[in-house]
Amino acid sequence: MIPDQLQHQIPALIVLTPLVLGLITALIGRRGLGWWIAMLASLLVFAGSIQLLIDVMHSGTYTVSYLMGNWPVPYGIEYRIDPLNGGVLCTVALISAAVTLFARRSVASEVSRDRLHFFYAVWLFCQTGLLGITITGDAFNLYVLLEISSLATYTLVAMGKGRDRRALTAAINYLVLGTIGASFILLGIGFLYMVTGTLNMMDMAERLDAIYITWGTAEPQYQKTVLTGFAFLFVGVSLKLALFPLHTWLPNAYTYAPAAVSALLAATATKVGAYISIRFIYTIVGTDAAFRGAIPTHVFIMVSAGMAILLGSYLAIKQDNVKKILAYSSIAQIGYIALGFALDNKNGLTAAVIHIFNHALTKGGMFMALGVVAYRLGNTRLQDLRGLGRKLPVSMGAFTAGGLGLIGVPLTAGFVSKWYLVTGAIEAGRYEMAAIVLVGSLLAVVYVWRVVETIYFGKRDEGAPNVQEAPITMLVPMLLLIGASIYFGVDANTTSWIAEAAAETLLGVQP
Amino acid sequence: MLDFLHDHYNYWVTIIIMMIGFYAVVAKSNLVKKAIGLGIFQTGIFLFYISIGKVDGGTAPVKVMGEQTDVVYSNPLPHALILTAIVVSVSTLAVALAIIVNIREKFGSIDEHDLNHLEAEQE
Amino acid sequence: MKDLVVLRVVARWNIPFMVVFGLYVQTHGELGPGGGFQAGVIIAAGFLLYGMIFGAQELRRIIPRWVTDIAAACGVLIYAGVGFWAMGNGYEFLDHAALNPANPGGAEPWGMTLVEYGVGLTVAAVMITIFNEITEGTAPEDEPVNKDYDNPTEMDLPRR
Amino acid sequence: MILAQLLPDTAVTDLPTLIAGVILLFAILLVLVRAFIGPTVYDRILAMNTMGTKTVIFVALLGFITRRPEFLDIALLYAILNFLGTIAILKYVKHRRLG
Repeated sequence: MIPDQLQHQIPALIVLTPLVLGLITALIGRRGLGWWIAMLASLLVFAGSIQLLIDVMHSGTYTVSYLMGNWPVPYGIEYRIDPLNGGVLCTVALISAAVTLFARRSVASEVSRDRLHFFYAVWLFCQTGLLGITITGDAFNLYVLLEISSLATYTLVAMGKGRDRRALTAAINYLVLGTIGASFILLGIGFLYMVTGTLNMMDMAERLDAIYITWGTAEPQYQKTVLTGFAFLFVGVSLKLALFPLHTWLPNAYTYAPAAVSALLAATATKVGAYISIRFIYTIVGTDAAFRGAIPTHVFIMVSAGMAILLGSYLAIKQDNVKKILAYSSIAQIGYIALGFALDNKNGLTAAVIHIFNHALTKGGMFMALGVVAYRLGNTRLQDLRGLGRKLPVSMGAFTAGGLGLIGVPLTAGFVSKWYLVTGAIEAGRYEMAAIVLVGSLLAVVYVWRVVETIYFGKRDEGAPNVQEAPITMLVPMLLLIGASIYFGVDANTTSWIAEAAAETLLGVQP
Repeated sequence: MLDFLHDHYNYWVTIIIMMIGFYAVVAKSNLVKKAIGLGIFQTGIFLFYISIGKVDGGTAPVKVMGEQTDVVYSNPLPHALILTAIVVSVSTLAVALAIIVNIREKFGSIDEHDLNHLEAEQE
Repeated sequence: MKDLVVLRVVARWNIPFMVVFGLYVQTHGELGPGGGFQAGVIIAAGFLLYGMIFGAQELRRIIPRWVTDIAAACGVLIYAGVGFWAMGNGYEFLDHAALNPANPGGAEPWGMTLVEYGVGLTVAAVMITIFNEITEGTAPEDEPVNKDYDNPTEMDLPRR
Repeated sequence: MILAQLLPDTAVTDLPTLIAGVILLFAILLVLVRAFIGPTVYDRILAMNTMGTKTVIFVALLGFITRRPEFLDIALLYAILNFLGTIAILKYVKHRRLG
């Protein structure tokens, strides 16, 4: 179908396509072509990433490697894809394509016309960064791409200034915290580079293993430099991931960003952060040093994740802006992902990987539904949503279906991930964590019900503006994502196959 | 003790510069000063990278002219990495300043306390 | 500031040397300290000096905005173009051996040189763009804020 | 001491240059004090400009001691940037704009 030559180049093309097309968008300027180019880039990348994931899953070793400039492995930049990568890559590409389709009408109503080409250029750079982070096998390259995506994200969040000026303060808050996080990551990579003398992730992992062995006598001792570097890395990534005590930038950034940007960020940015932590903990530093070394990191993560689930859900209940409810709910969902990879067993990791995908679908779809509300009403306050269920049946139906996914009702994708998570927690003997997951689901019922009740049983105010269902280009991607989240809840074979393969490769079990 | 301080002086310099920057980020309420603090914070990390690239007795990693073959060079890789990181840092500063200019236009202030009040009023 | 004779003459005499020094760093990059990035900054420094002394309007007259915009994008496209050229010929992205398959080792400097020219072009253009962005919107010429050098105003004194 | 650490095995025989380096560092220190205590903006600008000049000489000297003539390029570059920076700050202080 695809010529071999082209197929070989896919890993590089996935990152280069949005980068070069983004530049061209910025160069062409004010012709209204921006959205078309962005859409083209997203579709190409989506097709490429699906092809790549198929390649990975059908190759015997579960890896595809691409050498930039044909430099041999420890010296050059290597793009390396395994099931974990491939899964996250497909998630990012799918969400990007869907949200780009959604963005056309939504962004046109929120961003001034003469800045549109600039918006789509930055939009493509953001995708470049996110895709690059997931695909690269080089630690420093990861930092650079992380900063590209972060800088693009700050700009995109600040573009919400047309509707609400608080977008600007949210963006600067995010910028300060995000830059500190990225600097910590840079410092952590510096420490690991100092110990190992390499930047290639696999090479780094091997050399760190060798260091552990020579260092360990009777009982393995871990070099302080490695542990310091890991501590910096972990704190930095947690800032990007918005793990509980470091989540303060998230609610405002999601709330005041343009609707399409909220959908993209909620569905991809923090997920990529989760991917980075899994990669650093499991592949590079290794669970022996990270969890069973001098610092029991998994206990910290579990405490943070538990707090995130409980407090995130609790704060979500108290909000009056629906976008903020979803933002706090995102914090809770990140708690589930973090809990999954802190459990350090196969079911827990599978839960984390599968929840990255499932939650991206669900949250992306729900933020799009809110985008429809913002497109028609101009804001997303809870009292303005009263009785919208009859006015916007499709979007509100999609919102409700997504809300069921957040709760984890059977036959939705959320149920699959929570099933794995609870199984993993019980397997690891962490009954209190399993209990917290269940309590979190109950709290989710409360905040979802609060919105659903307002939508369907609230009375529309007298003299409230008459609203119609959104245009088709906004409905299709929303229904696509919500439909997918239900499909993968009913038939979880594909996702769990990939997620289990990812977990097995990470834990070093031979497939 | 003195030896400990002296042997790790690059770490001390890094830590001191980073903490000066971090102090500015945390304690100053003026957003431009926060942005400058971020710059100082990152500069500390750049110095750390440069210092780990130093090889004992190594000279600058530019090829020495002539027939000498036993020249020891410092490790140029951290320098190249930091060149990239400096570009990133400059871009961050540019984005931060652009956002701050916009904040000044929309709110009429770049002081964090004022901004908090203005936001609370808007609620 | 163009009424100040010393500055004007110094600038007239210095700017050509700055640009030539930039070109020297660019072309000499593989043998000495330097490369596209540094060269771009030095060349842009020459233009920035011109802009500061003769006014940003004057700088925009000799280098209009569209020139820097296109130059910045072209630089990146040169960089990417070298990579895509290799890809089109069946090599990996940025594998400079594609430039001269008969002698891969000899092609490496060629590839690096091309890439560095792209980097230099982009950096110079972006520096000038930043200067334009900063100075845009200010009045073409207005009175100096402080004319009395011997009696510094309150603004010149250190603030607490 | 710092110089001796920078140049562990290079020719410490040229003692005069080492002394020149130490004197330069001392001069930079003095200028730095002026930059801190101030009192007017012009004092600080002059101090920073002088410090830049000293740095140019110091880099050139370092190249001389370590037998690396390439350092002269860096000194030249720093001289250009120092000149440009001083002009920019002066113009901004006097006119409150750069263009």
